[in-house]
Amino acid sequence: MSDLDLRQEFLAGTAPGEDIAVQLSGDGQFRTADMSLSIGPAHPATHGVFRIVLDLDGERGREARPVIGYMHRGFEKLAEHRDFRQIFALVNRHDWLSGFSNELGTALAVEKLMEFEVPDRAQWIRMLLAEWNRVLNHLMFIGSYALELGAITPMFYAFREREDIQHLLESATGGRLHFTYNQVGGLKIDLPKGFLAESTQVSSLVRSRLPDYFDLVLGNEIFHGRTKGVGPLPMEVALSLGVSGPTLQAPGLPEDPRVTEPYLKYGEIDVEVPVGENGDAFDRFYCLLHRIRVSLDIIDQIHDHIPPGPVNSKLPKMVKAPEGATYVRIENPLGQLGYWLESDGGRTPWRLKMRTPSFSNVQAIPYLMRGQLIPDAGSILGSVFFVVGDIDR
Amino acid sequence: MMLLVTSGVAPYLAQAESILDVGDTFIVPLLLKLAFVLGIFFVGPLVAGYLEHKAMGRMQHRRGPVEAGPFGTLQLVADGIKFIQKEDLIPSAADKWVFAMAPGVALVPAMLALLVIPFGPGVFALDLELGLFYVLAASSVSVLGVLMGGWSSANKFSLFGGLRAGGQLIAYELPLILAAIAVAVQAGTLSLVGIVEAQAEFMLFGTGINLWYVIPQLLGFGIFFVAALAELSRPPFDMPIGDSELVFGYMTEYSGIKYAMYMLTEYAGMVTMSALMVVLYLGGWQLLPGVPLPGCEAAGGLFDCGVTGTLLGVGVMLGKILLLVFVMVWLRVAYPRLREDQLQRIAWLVMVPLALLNLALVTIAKVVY
Amino acid sequence: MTGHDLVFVAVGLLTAGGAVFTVTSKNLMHAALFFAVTLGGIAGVFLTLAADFLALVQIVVYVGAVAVLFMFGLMLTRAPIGREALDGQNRGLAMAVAGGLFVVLSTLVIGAFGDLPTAEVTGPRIDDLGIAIFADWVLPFEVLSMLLLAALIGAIVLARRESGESGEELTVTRIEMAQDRDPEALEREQAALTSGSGGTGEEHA
Amino acid sequence: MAPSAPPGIGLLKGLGVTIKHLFQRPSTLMYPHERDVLAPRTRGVIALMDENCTVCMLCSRECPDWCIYIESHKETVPPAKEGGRARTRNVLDRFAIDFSLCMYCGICVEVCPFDALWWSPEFEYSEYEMGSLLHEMDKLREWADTVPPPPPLDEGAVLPAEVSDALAKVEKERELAAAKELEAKQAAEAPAETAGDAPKKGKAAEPEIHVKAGEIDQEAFDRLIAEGKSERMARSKAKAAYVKKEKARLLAEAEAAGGDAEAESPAPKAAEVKVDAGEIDQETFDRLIAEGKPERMARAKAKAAYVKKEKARLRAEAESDTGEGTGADEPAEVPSELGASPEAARQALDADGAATDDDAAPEVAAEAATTEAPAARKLGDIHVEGAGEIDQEVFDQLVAEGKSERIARAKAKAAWVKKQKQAKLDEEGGA
Repeated sequence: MSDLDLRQEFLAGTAPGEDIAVQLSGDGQFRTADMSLSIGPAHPATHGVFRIVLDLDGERGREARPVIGYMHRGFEKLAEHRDFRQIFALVNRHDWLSGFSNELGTALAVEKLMEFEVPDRAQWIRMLLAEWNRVLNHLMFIGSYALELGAITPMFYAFREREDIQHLLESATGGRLHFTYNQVGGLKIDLPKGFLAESTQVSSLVRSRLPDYFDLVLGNEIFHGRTKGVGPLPMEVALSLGVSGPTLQAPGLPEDPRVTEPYLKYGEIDVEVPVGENGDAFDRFYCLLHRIRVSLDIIDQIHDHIPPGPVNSKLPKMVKAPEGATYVRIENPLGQLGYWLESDGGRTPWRLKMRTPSFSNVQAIPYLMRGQLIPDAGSILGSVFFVVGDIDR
Repeated sequence: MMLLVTSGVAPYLAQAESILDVGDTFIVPLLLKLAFVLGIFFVGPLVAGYLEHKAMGRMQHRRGPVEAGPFGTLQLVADGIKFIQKEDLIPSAADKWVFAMAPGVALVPAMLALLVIPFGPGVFALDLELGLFYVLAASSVSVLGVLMGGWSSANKFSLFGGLRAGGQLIAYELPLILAAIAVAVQAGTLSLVGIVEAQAEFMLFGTGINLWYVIPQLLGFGIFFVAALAELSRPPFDMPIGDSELVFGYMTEYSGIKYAMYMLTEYAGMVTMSALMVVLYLGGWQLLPGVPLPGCEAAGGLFDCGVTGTLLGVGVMLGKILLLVFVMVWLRVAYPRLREDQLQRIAWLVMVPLALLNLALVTIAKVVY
Repeated sequence: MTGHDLVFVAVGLLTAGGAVFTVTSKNLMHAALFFAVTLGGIAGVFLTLAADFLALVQIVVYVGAVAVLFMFGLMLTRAPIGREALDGQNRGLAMAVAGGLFVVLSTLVIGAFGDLPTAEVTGPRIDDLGIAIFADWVLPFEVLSMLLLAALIGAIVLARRESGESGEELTVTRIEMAQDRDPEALEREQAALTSGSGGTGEEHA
Repeated sequence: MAPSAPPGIGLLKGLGVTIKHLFQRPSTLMYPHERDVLAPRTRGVIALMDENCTVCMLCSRECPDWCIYIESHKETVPPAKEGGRARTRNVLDRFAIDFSLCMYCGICVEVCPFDALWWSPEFEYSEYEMGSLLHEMDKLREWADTVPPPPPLDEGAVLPAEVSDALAKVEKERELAAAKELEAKQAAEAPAETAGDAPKKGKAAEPEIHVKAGEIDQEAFDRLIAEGKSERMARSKAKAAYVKKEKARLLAEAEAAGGDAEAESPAPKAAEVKVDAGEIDQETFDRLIAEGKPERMARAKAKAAYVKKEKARLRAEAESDTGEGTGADEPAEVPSELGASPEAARQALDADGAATDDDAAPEVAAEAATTEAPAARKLGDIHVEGAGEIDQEVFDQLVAEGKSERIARAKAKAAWVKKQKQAKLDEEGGA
């Protein structure tokens, strides 16, 4: 795939203007002048303040260097100065598309450290809302990825579905993006009356509209042309870079903490893990789209399982985690989210290290983008699925 | 334009059958024709733009413009006023003259192309003997404006946009012309009015069934349509603009009225190309193949139609144009963007050979029958 | 002088002006644009001589394709954007050639047609043109097309060969490229080369 | 992977999907012309009920971005009795929330121990200047008029302790009332001797009397001002005086009406006092607009006024046709006013929570009624011990159907629990 590469041997003895021998490599295509193109920090393809510097030869990029940090807000440090109630309002903001899952990870970490037993009902409801959050997030990426490839319509359809789901979640949590519904020991308040009925209804509605995405995007030949074979990520590279989520499932590894290390009540229900074959952009999108379907399946299962009972337990006036450290990993919509929580017994975390999926996924970009065309760069950039806030924290 | 009218084209004015030739003075029909062409030029894109807004909105499960004017019909007028008010930015590193002239260079040929297109029985400014060739020539000059804009903006994204536009236009000019030539061969004339007449008279071989050229030249129509999309940089061939890759391609640095001129060029191009396709393949202003318009039964069913027939003819023509514009919008809604190299591959490996094949088939058929 | 003559003179001046600016312009891109103006002017000249078809061909082929190709090429290479001095340092020679050509051509034209009376211009019809090309002049036409085809293929072959085959050794003049590369990367590249790991193609695949 | 279709089919399908939508109704909400009904829990704006605030500063301290400003001073309250000790109490001077800093986490609302802070779904308070987003006490108080009652909880939910306590109390009183009614009936069978009835009735009526707390007793207010008290002080006292007076008046009325034992319920069944919250009281609205209030505020107030009026009307209707025996079954208060005590508001959680939820009004109303009735127990209320067991039958069947073992076990477990519950319920029903 690479260009003809003219490599010069820089011998100490030669000066500019002197004749030297060079070796040619590559496939013998035309050679044009180099150019360094800075995509971002404010560019439509980067959805967020993310910058990528491409060294170009014609329209072909020779090397890509992601530049991150334009959105660093110091969440990890901030969390050290907020108590265990307040950090929930922080963590649901680093990946603003997966607020509930982030809260869930934090809650699980604190509860694990405190050895707290969470009521069953709370666990099931957490699962339900986490899956809804996953659907929300994936719908967003379906729309934005299609937009990156120039298809404007899926975005509008995705937002229509998102609106329904956000309405549903708002009725329970009061929030549309930043739910702040979890708390240590359970949930803030129980679901409102009629939530489950509405949830069933929305689930069947979204399910009935899924074929539109399959027909409009996944089955489209132009889409195939733009994504198949573009930016393939071999399994071993994927594993060594630490990518996760759809990006890791695309090469064919059914890795998903919901199945491999079930937390909450995921062990009691059926979770399917969609996998791809080649690990290219098409497979990543394929996995993403099918994860919506799987999430809807999970939601339907959860509806039959939610037991009656309390959703939170009595907490001390000041929540203090005992001295120690713990690590919790869960499957966030974009991949594995890990929280390393260390406490010195005080009312705030001593250290909250976030292992965010977006940060790890972005590591694959220089590898994937080497030798790609500019349009493919967009295709790849969109297909590794990241949220800039989740990279920079 | 002055050039054309005052010099070599003047002789054709006398023989033209346009109803715009009122009186025997020279200046009145000239002004009338200018007004007609300018009217089409400014109103056509507005209608096309409104259709795009609305159709796109409804296909995306939303409403499109609703506030400006009844049903949002004045949205584009409001946009135009906004563009005029906006600051006209010129980047400091830009080549100012080229930068300023580029939208005009793109705009004028698009306007000139409308001169020869017949919009109804006798409703045209000029019936050039070389009408078809003239439209293609005029539309091919537009790309100069795009290249100038892309280069002079001193912006890498603009440069890429210009480059892509240039490559795309060169690649698709060939299939476009080859497909059009096949029509000219079948009709035996390059005059657009003549082609419409030829379609009215074309019978399926050996039978008495009148057909438009879209049936015998379905392949050519497909090639022409795709090539026209590419030439206009309409999705799925909008790589020169490619907003998710190149910000806005060659238009990135443009703002205000100059940007509006580029947009006007695009929509005028849509109208022109659709009109050309209607004339070449879809029987012009005829309602149905073999059925003359009411009022036009006399005089071969194409001219001397009286007021009703003429208006009806214009309506049919505009309806067909809007239908084609709608299809362009539809494609924009439904499809993602292709990649530049894929587009070139399609152009050189699929479109050009197919267009040549089409031309060969048509020529053989023409010679045989 | 008729109006027709006036138009002819105006178009001629436009063409000549475009040509002058093409050679005197300090900016490569401007030169290309003036060249396009010149070509368009020539189309205008054809038009005033009632050779519509030729004029349109001139526009399609030269303005729409050749000039665009020129600019396309300039953009692909490092054509400087903005003011940058451009000097081929061949002015004397170029002027001599151009001047000589002008003198020879004008002498020839005036000598051959100078004494003809001015007549109403009536260009040929396209039918006549078609018949002329495909009946009387079909052989030269075919020979020309073969020539053009050969040139086309030749250009492709040349362009391909110039960049060489993979693994080939070429002798080129070293140019300073180090300012935008850090020395470590160079060392790494050199190490990769000397270790014989081949081109970048394998890494990317 | 997706089965490979013949080329071109994907393109046609894309066209089909888009053209299908062309003929559907757009899903757009024409925002300024139409408004969405937001969920009652929506975190739109924070409302303050300043009469509940005790200046404990919890909200201010817990706020992660410190956007709540509270100022107060201490006042000495003279001893209640002669020779008692004078006490000090905090008086709120300023309570402001800077919504340009607020991140809408809701911690302040959550931590407030006296229910002074509430979430309101109103969201249209954007401003041209950042400084105008600082809402002072009066503005925050105005938002309080827009706070909807909290929605009822899901069937399976365990009610919060204070709510379930209150419900238990209600149930107890209900039993007591039933017993008394029985007694009264027995007494009525005996030769008439009604002298003992009046005090009983009065006592029963006491918790039902509910007064709108927002008003003040003008007379008392003027008097206090004349005595040189601060205005705030005077207002709060006047308020208290008003409440006392009103209660006394209502009590007297109730007693006056007290010949008929069954007319003893000024508060009709909660479900009946259900008003469509979407409407506004045009009169109030016009008046407020004329007073120069912003439209939004006027609308919110007019809405509240409408709800108030409607409730009053419905209640009056209910009172007028108390021929039927609704007498003893609903002693629950109807917290129609937002200035009501927190207990009342909490009870509203279950009692008439859906009152303003016009979407689900009919069925929710019915359900609210059933929640109230102690006899109608549902599966959700029953607790079953030993959830670890499974329904072997279901399990075998599912395994036979080819389900994975894990799924089968989970489903069988659920089936077992459901069965047990049904059995218990039947048992209770039989007993």
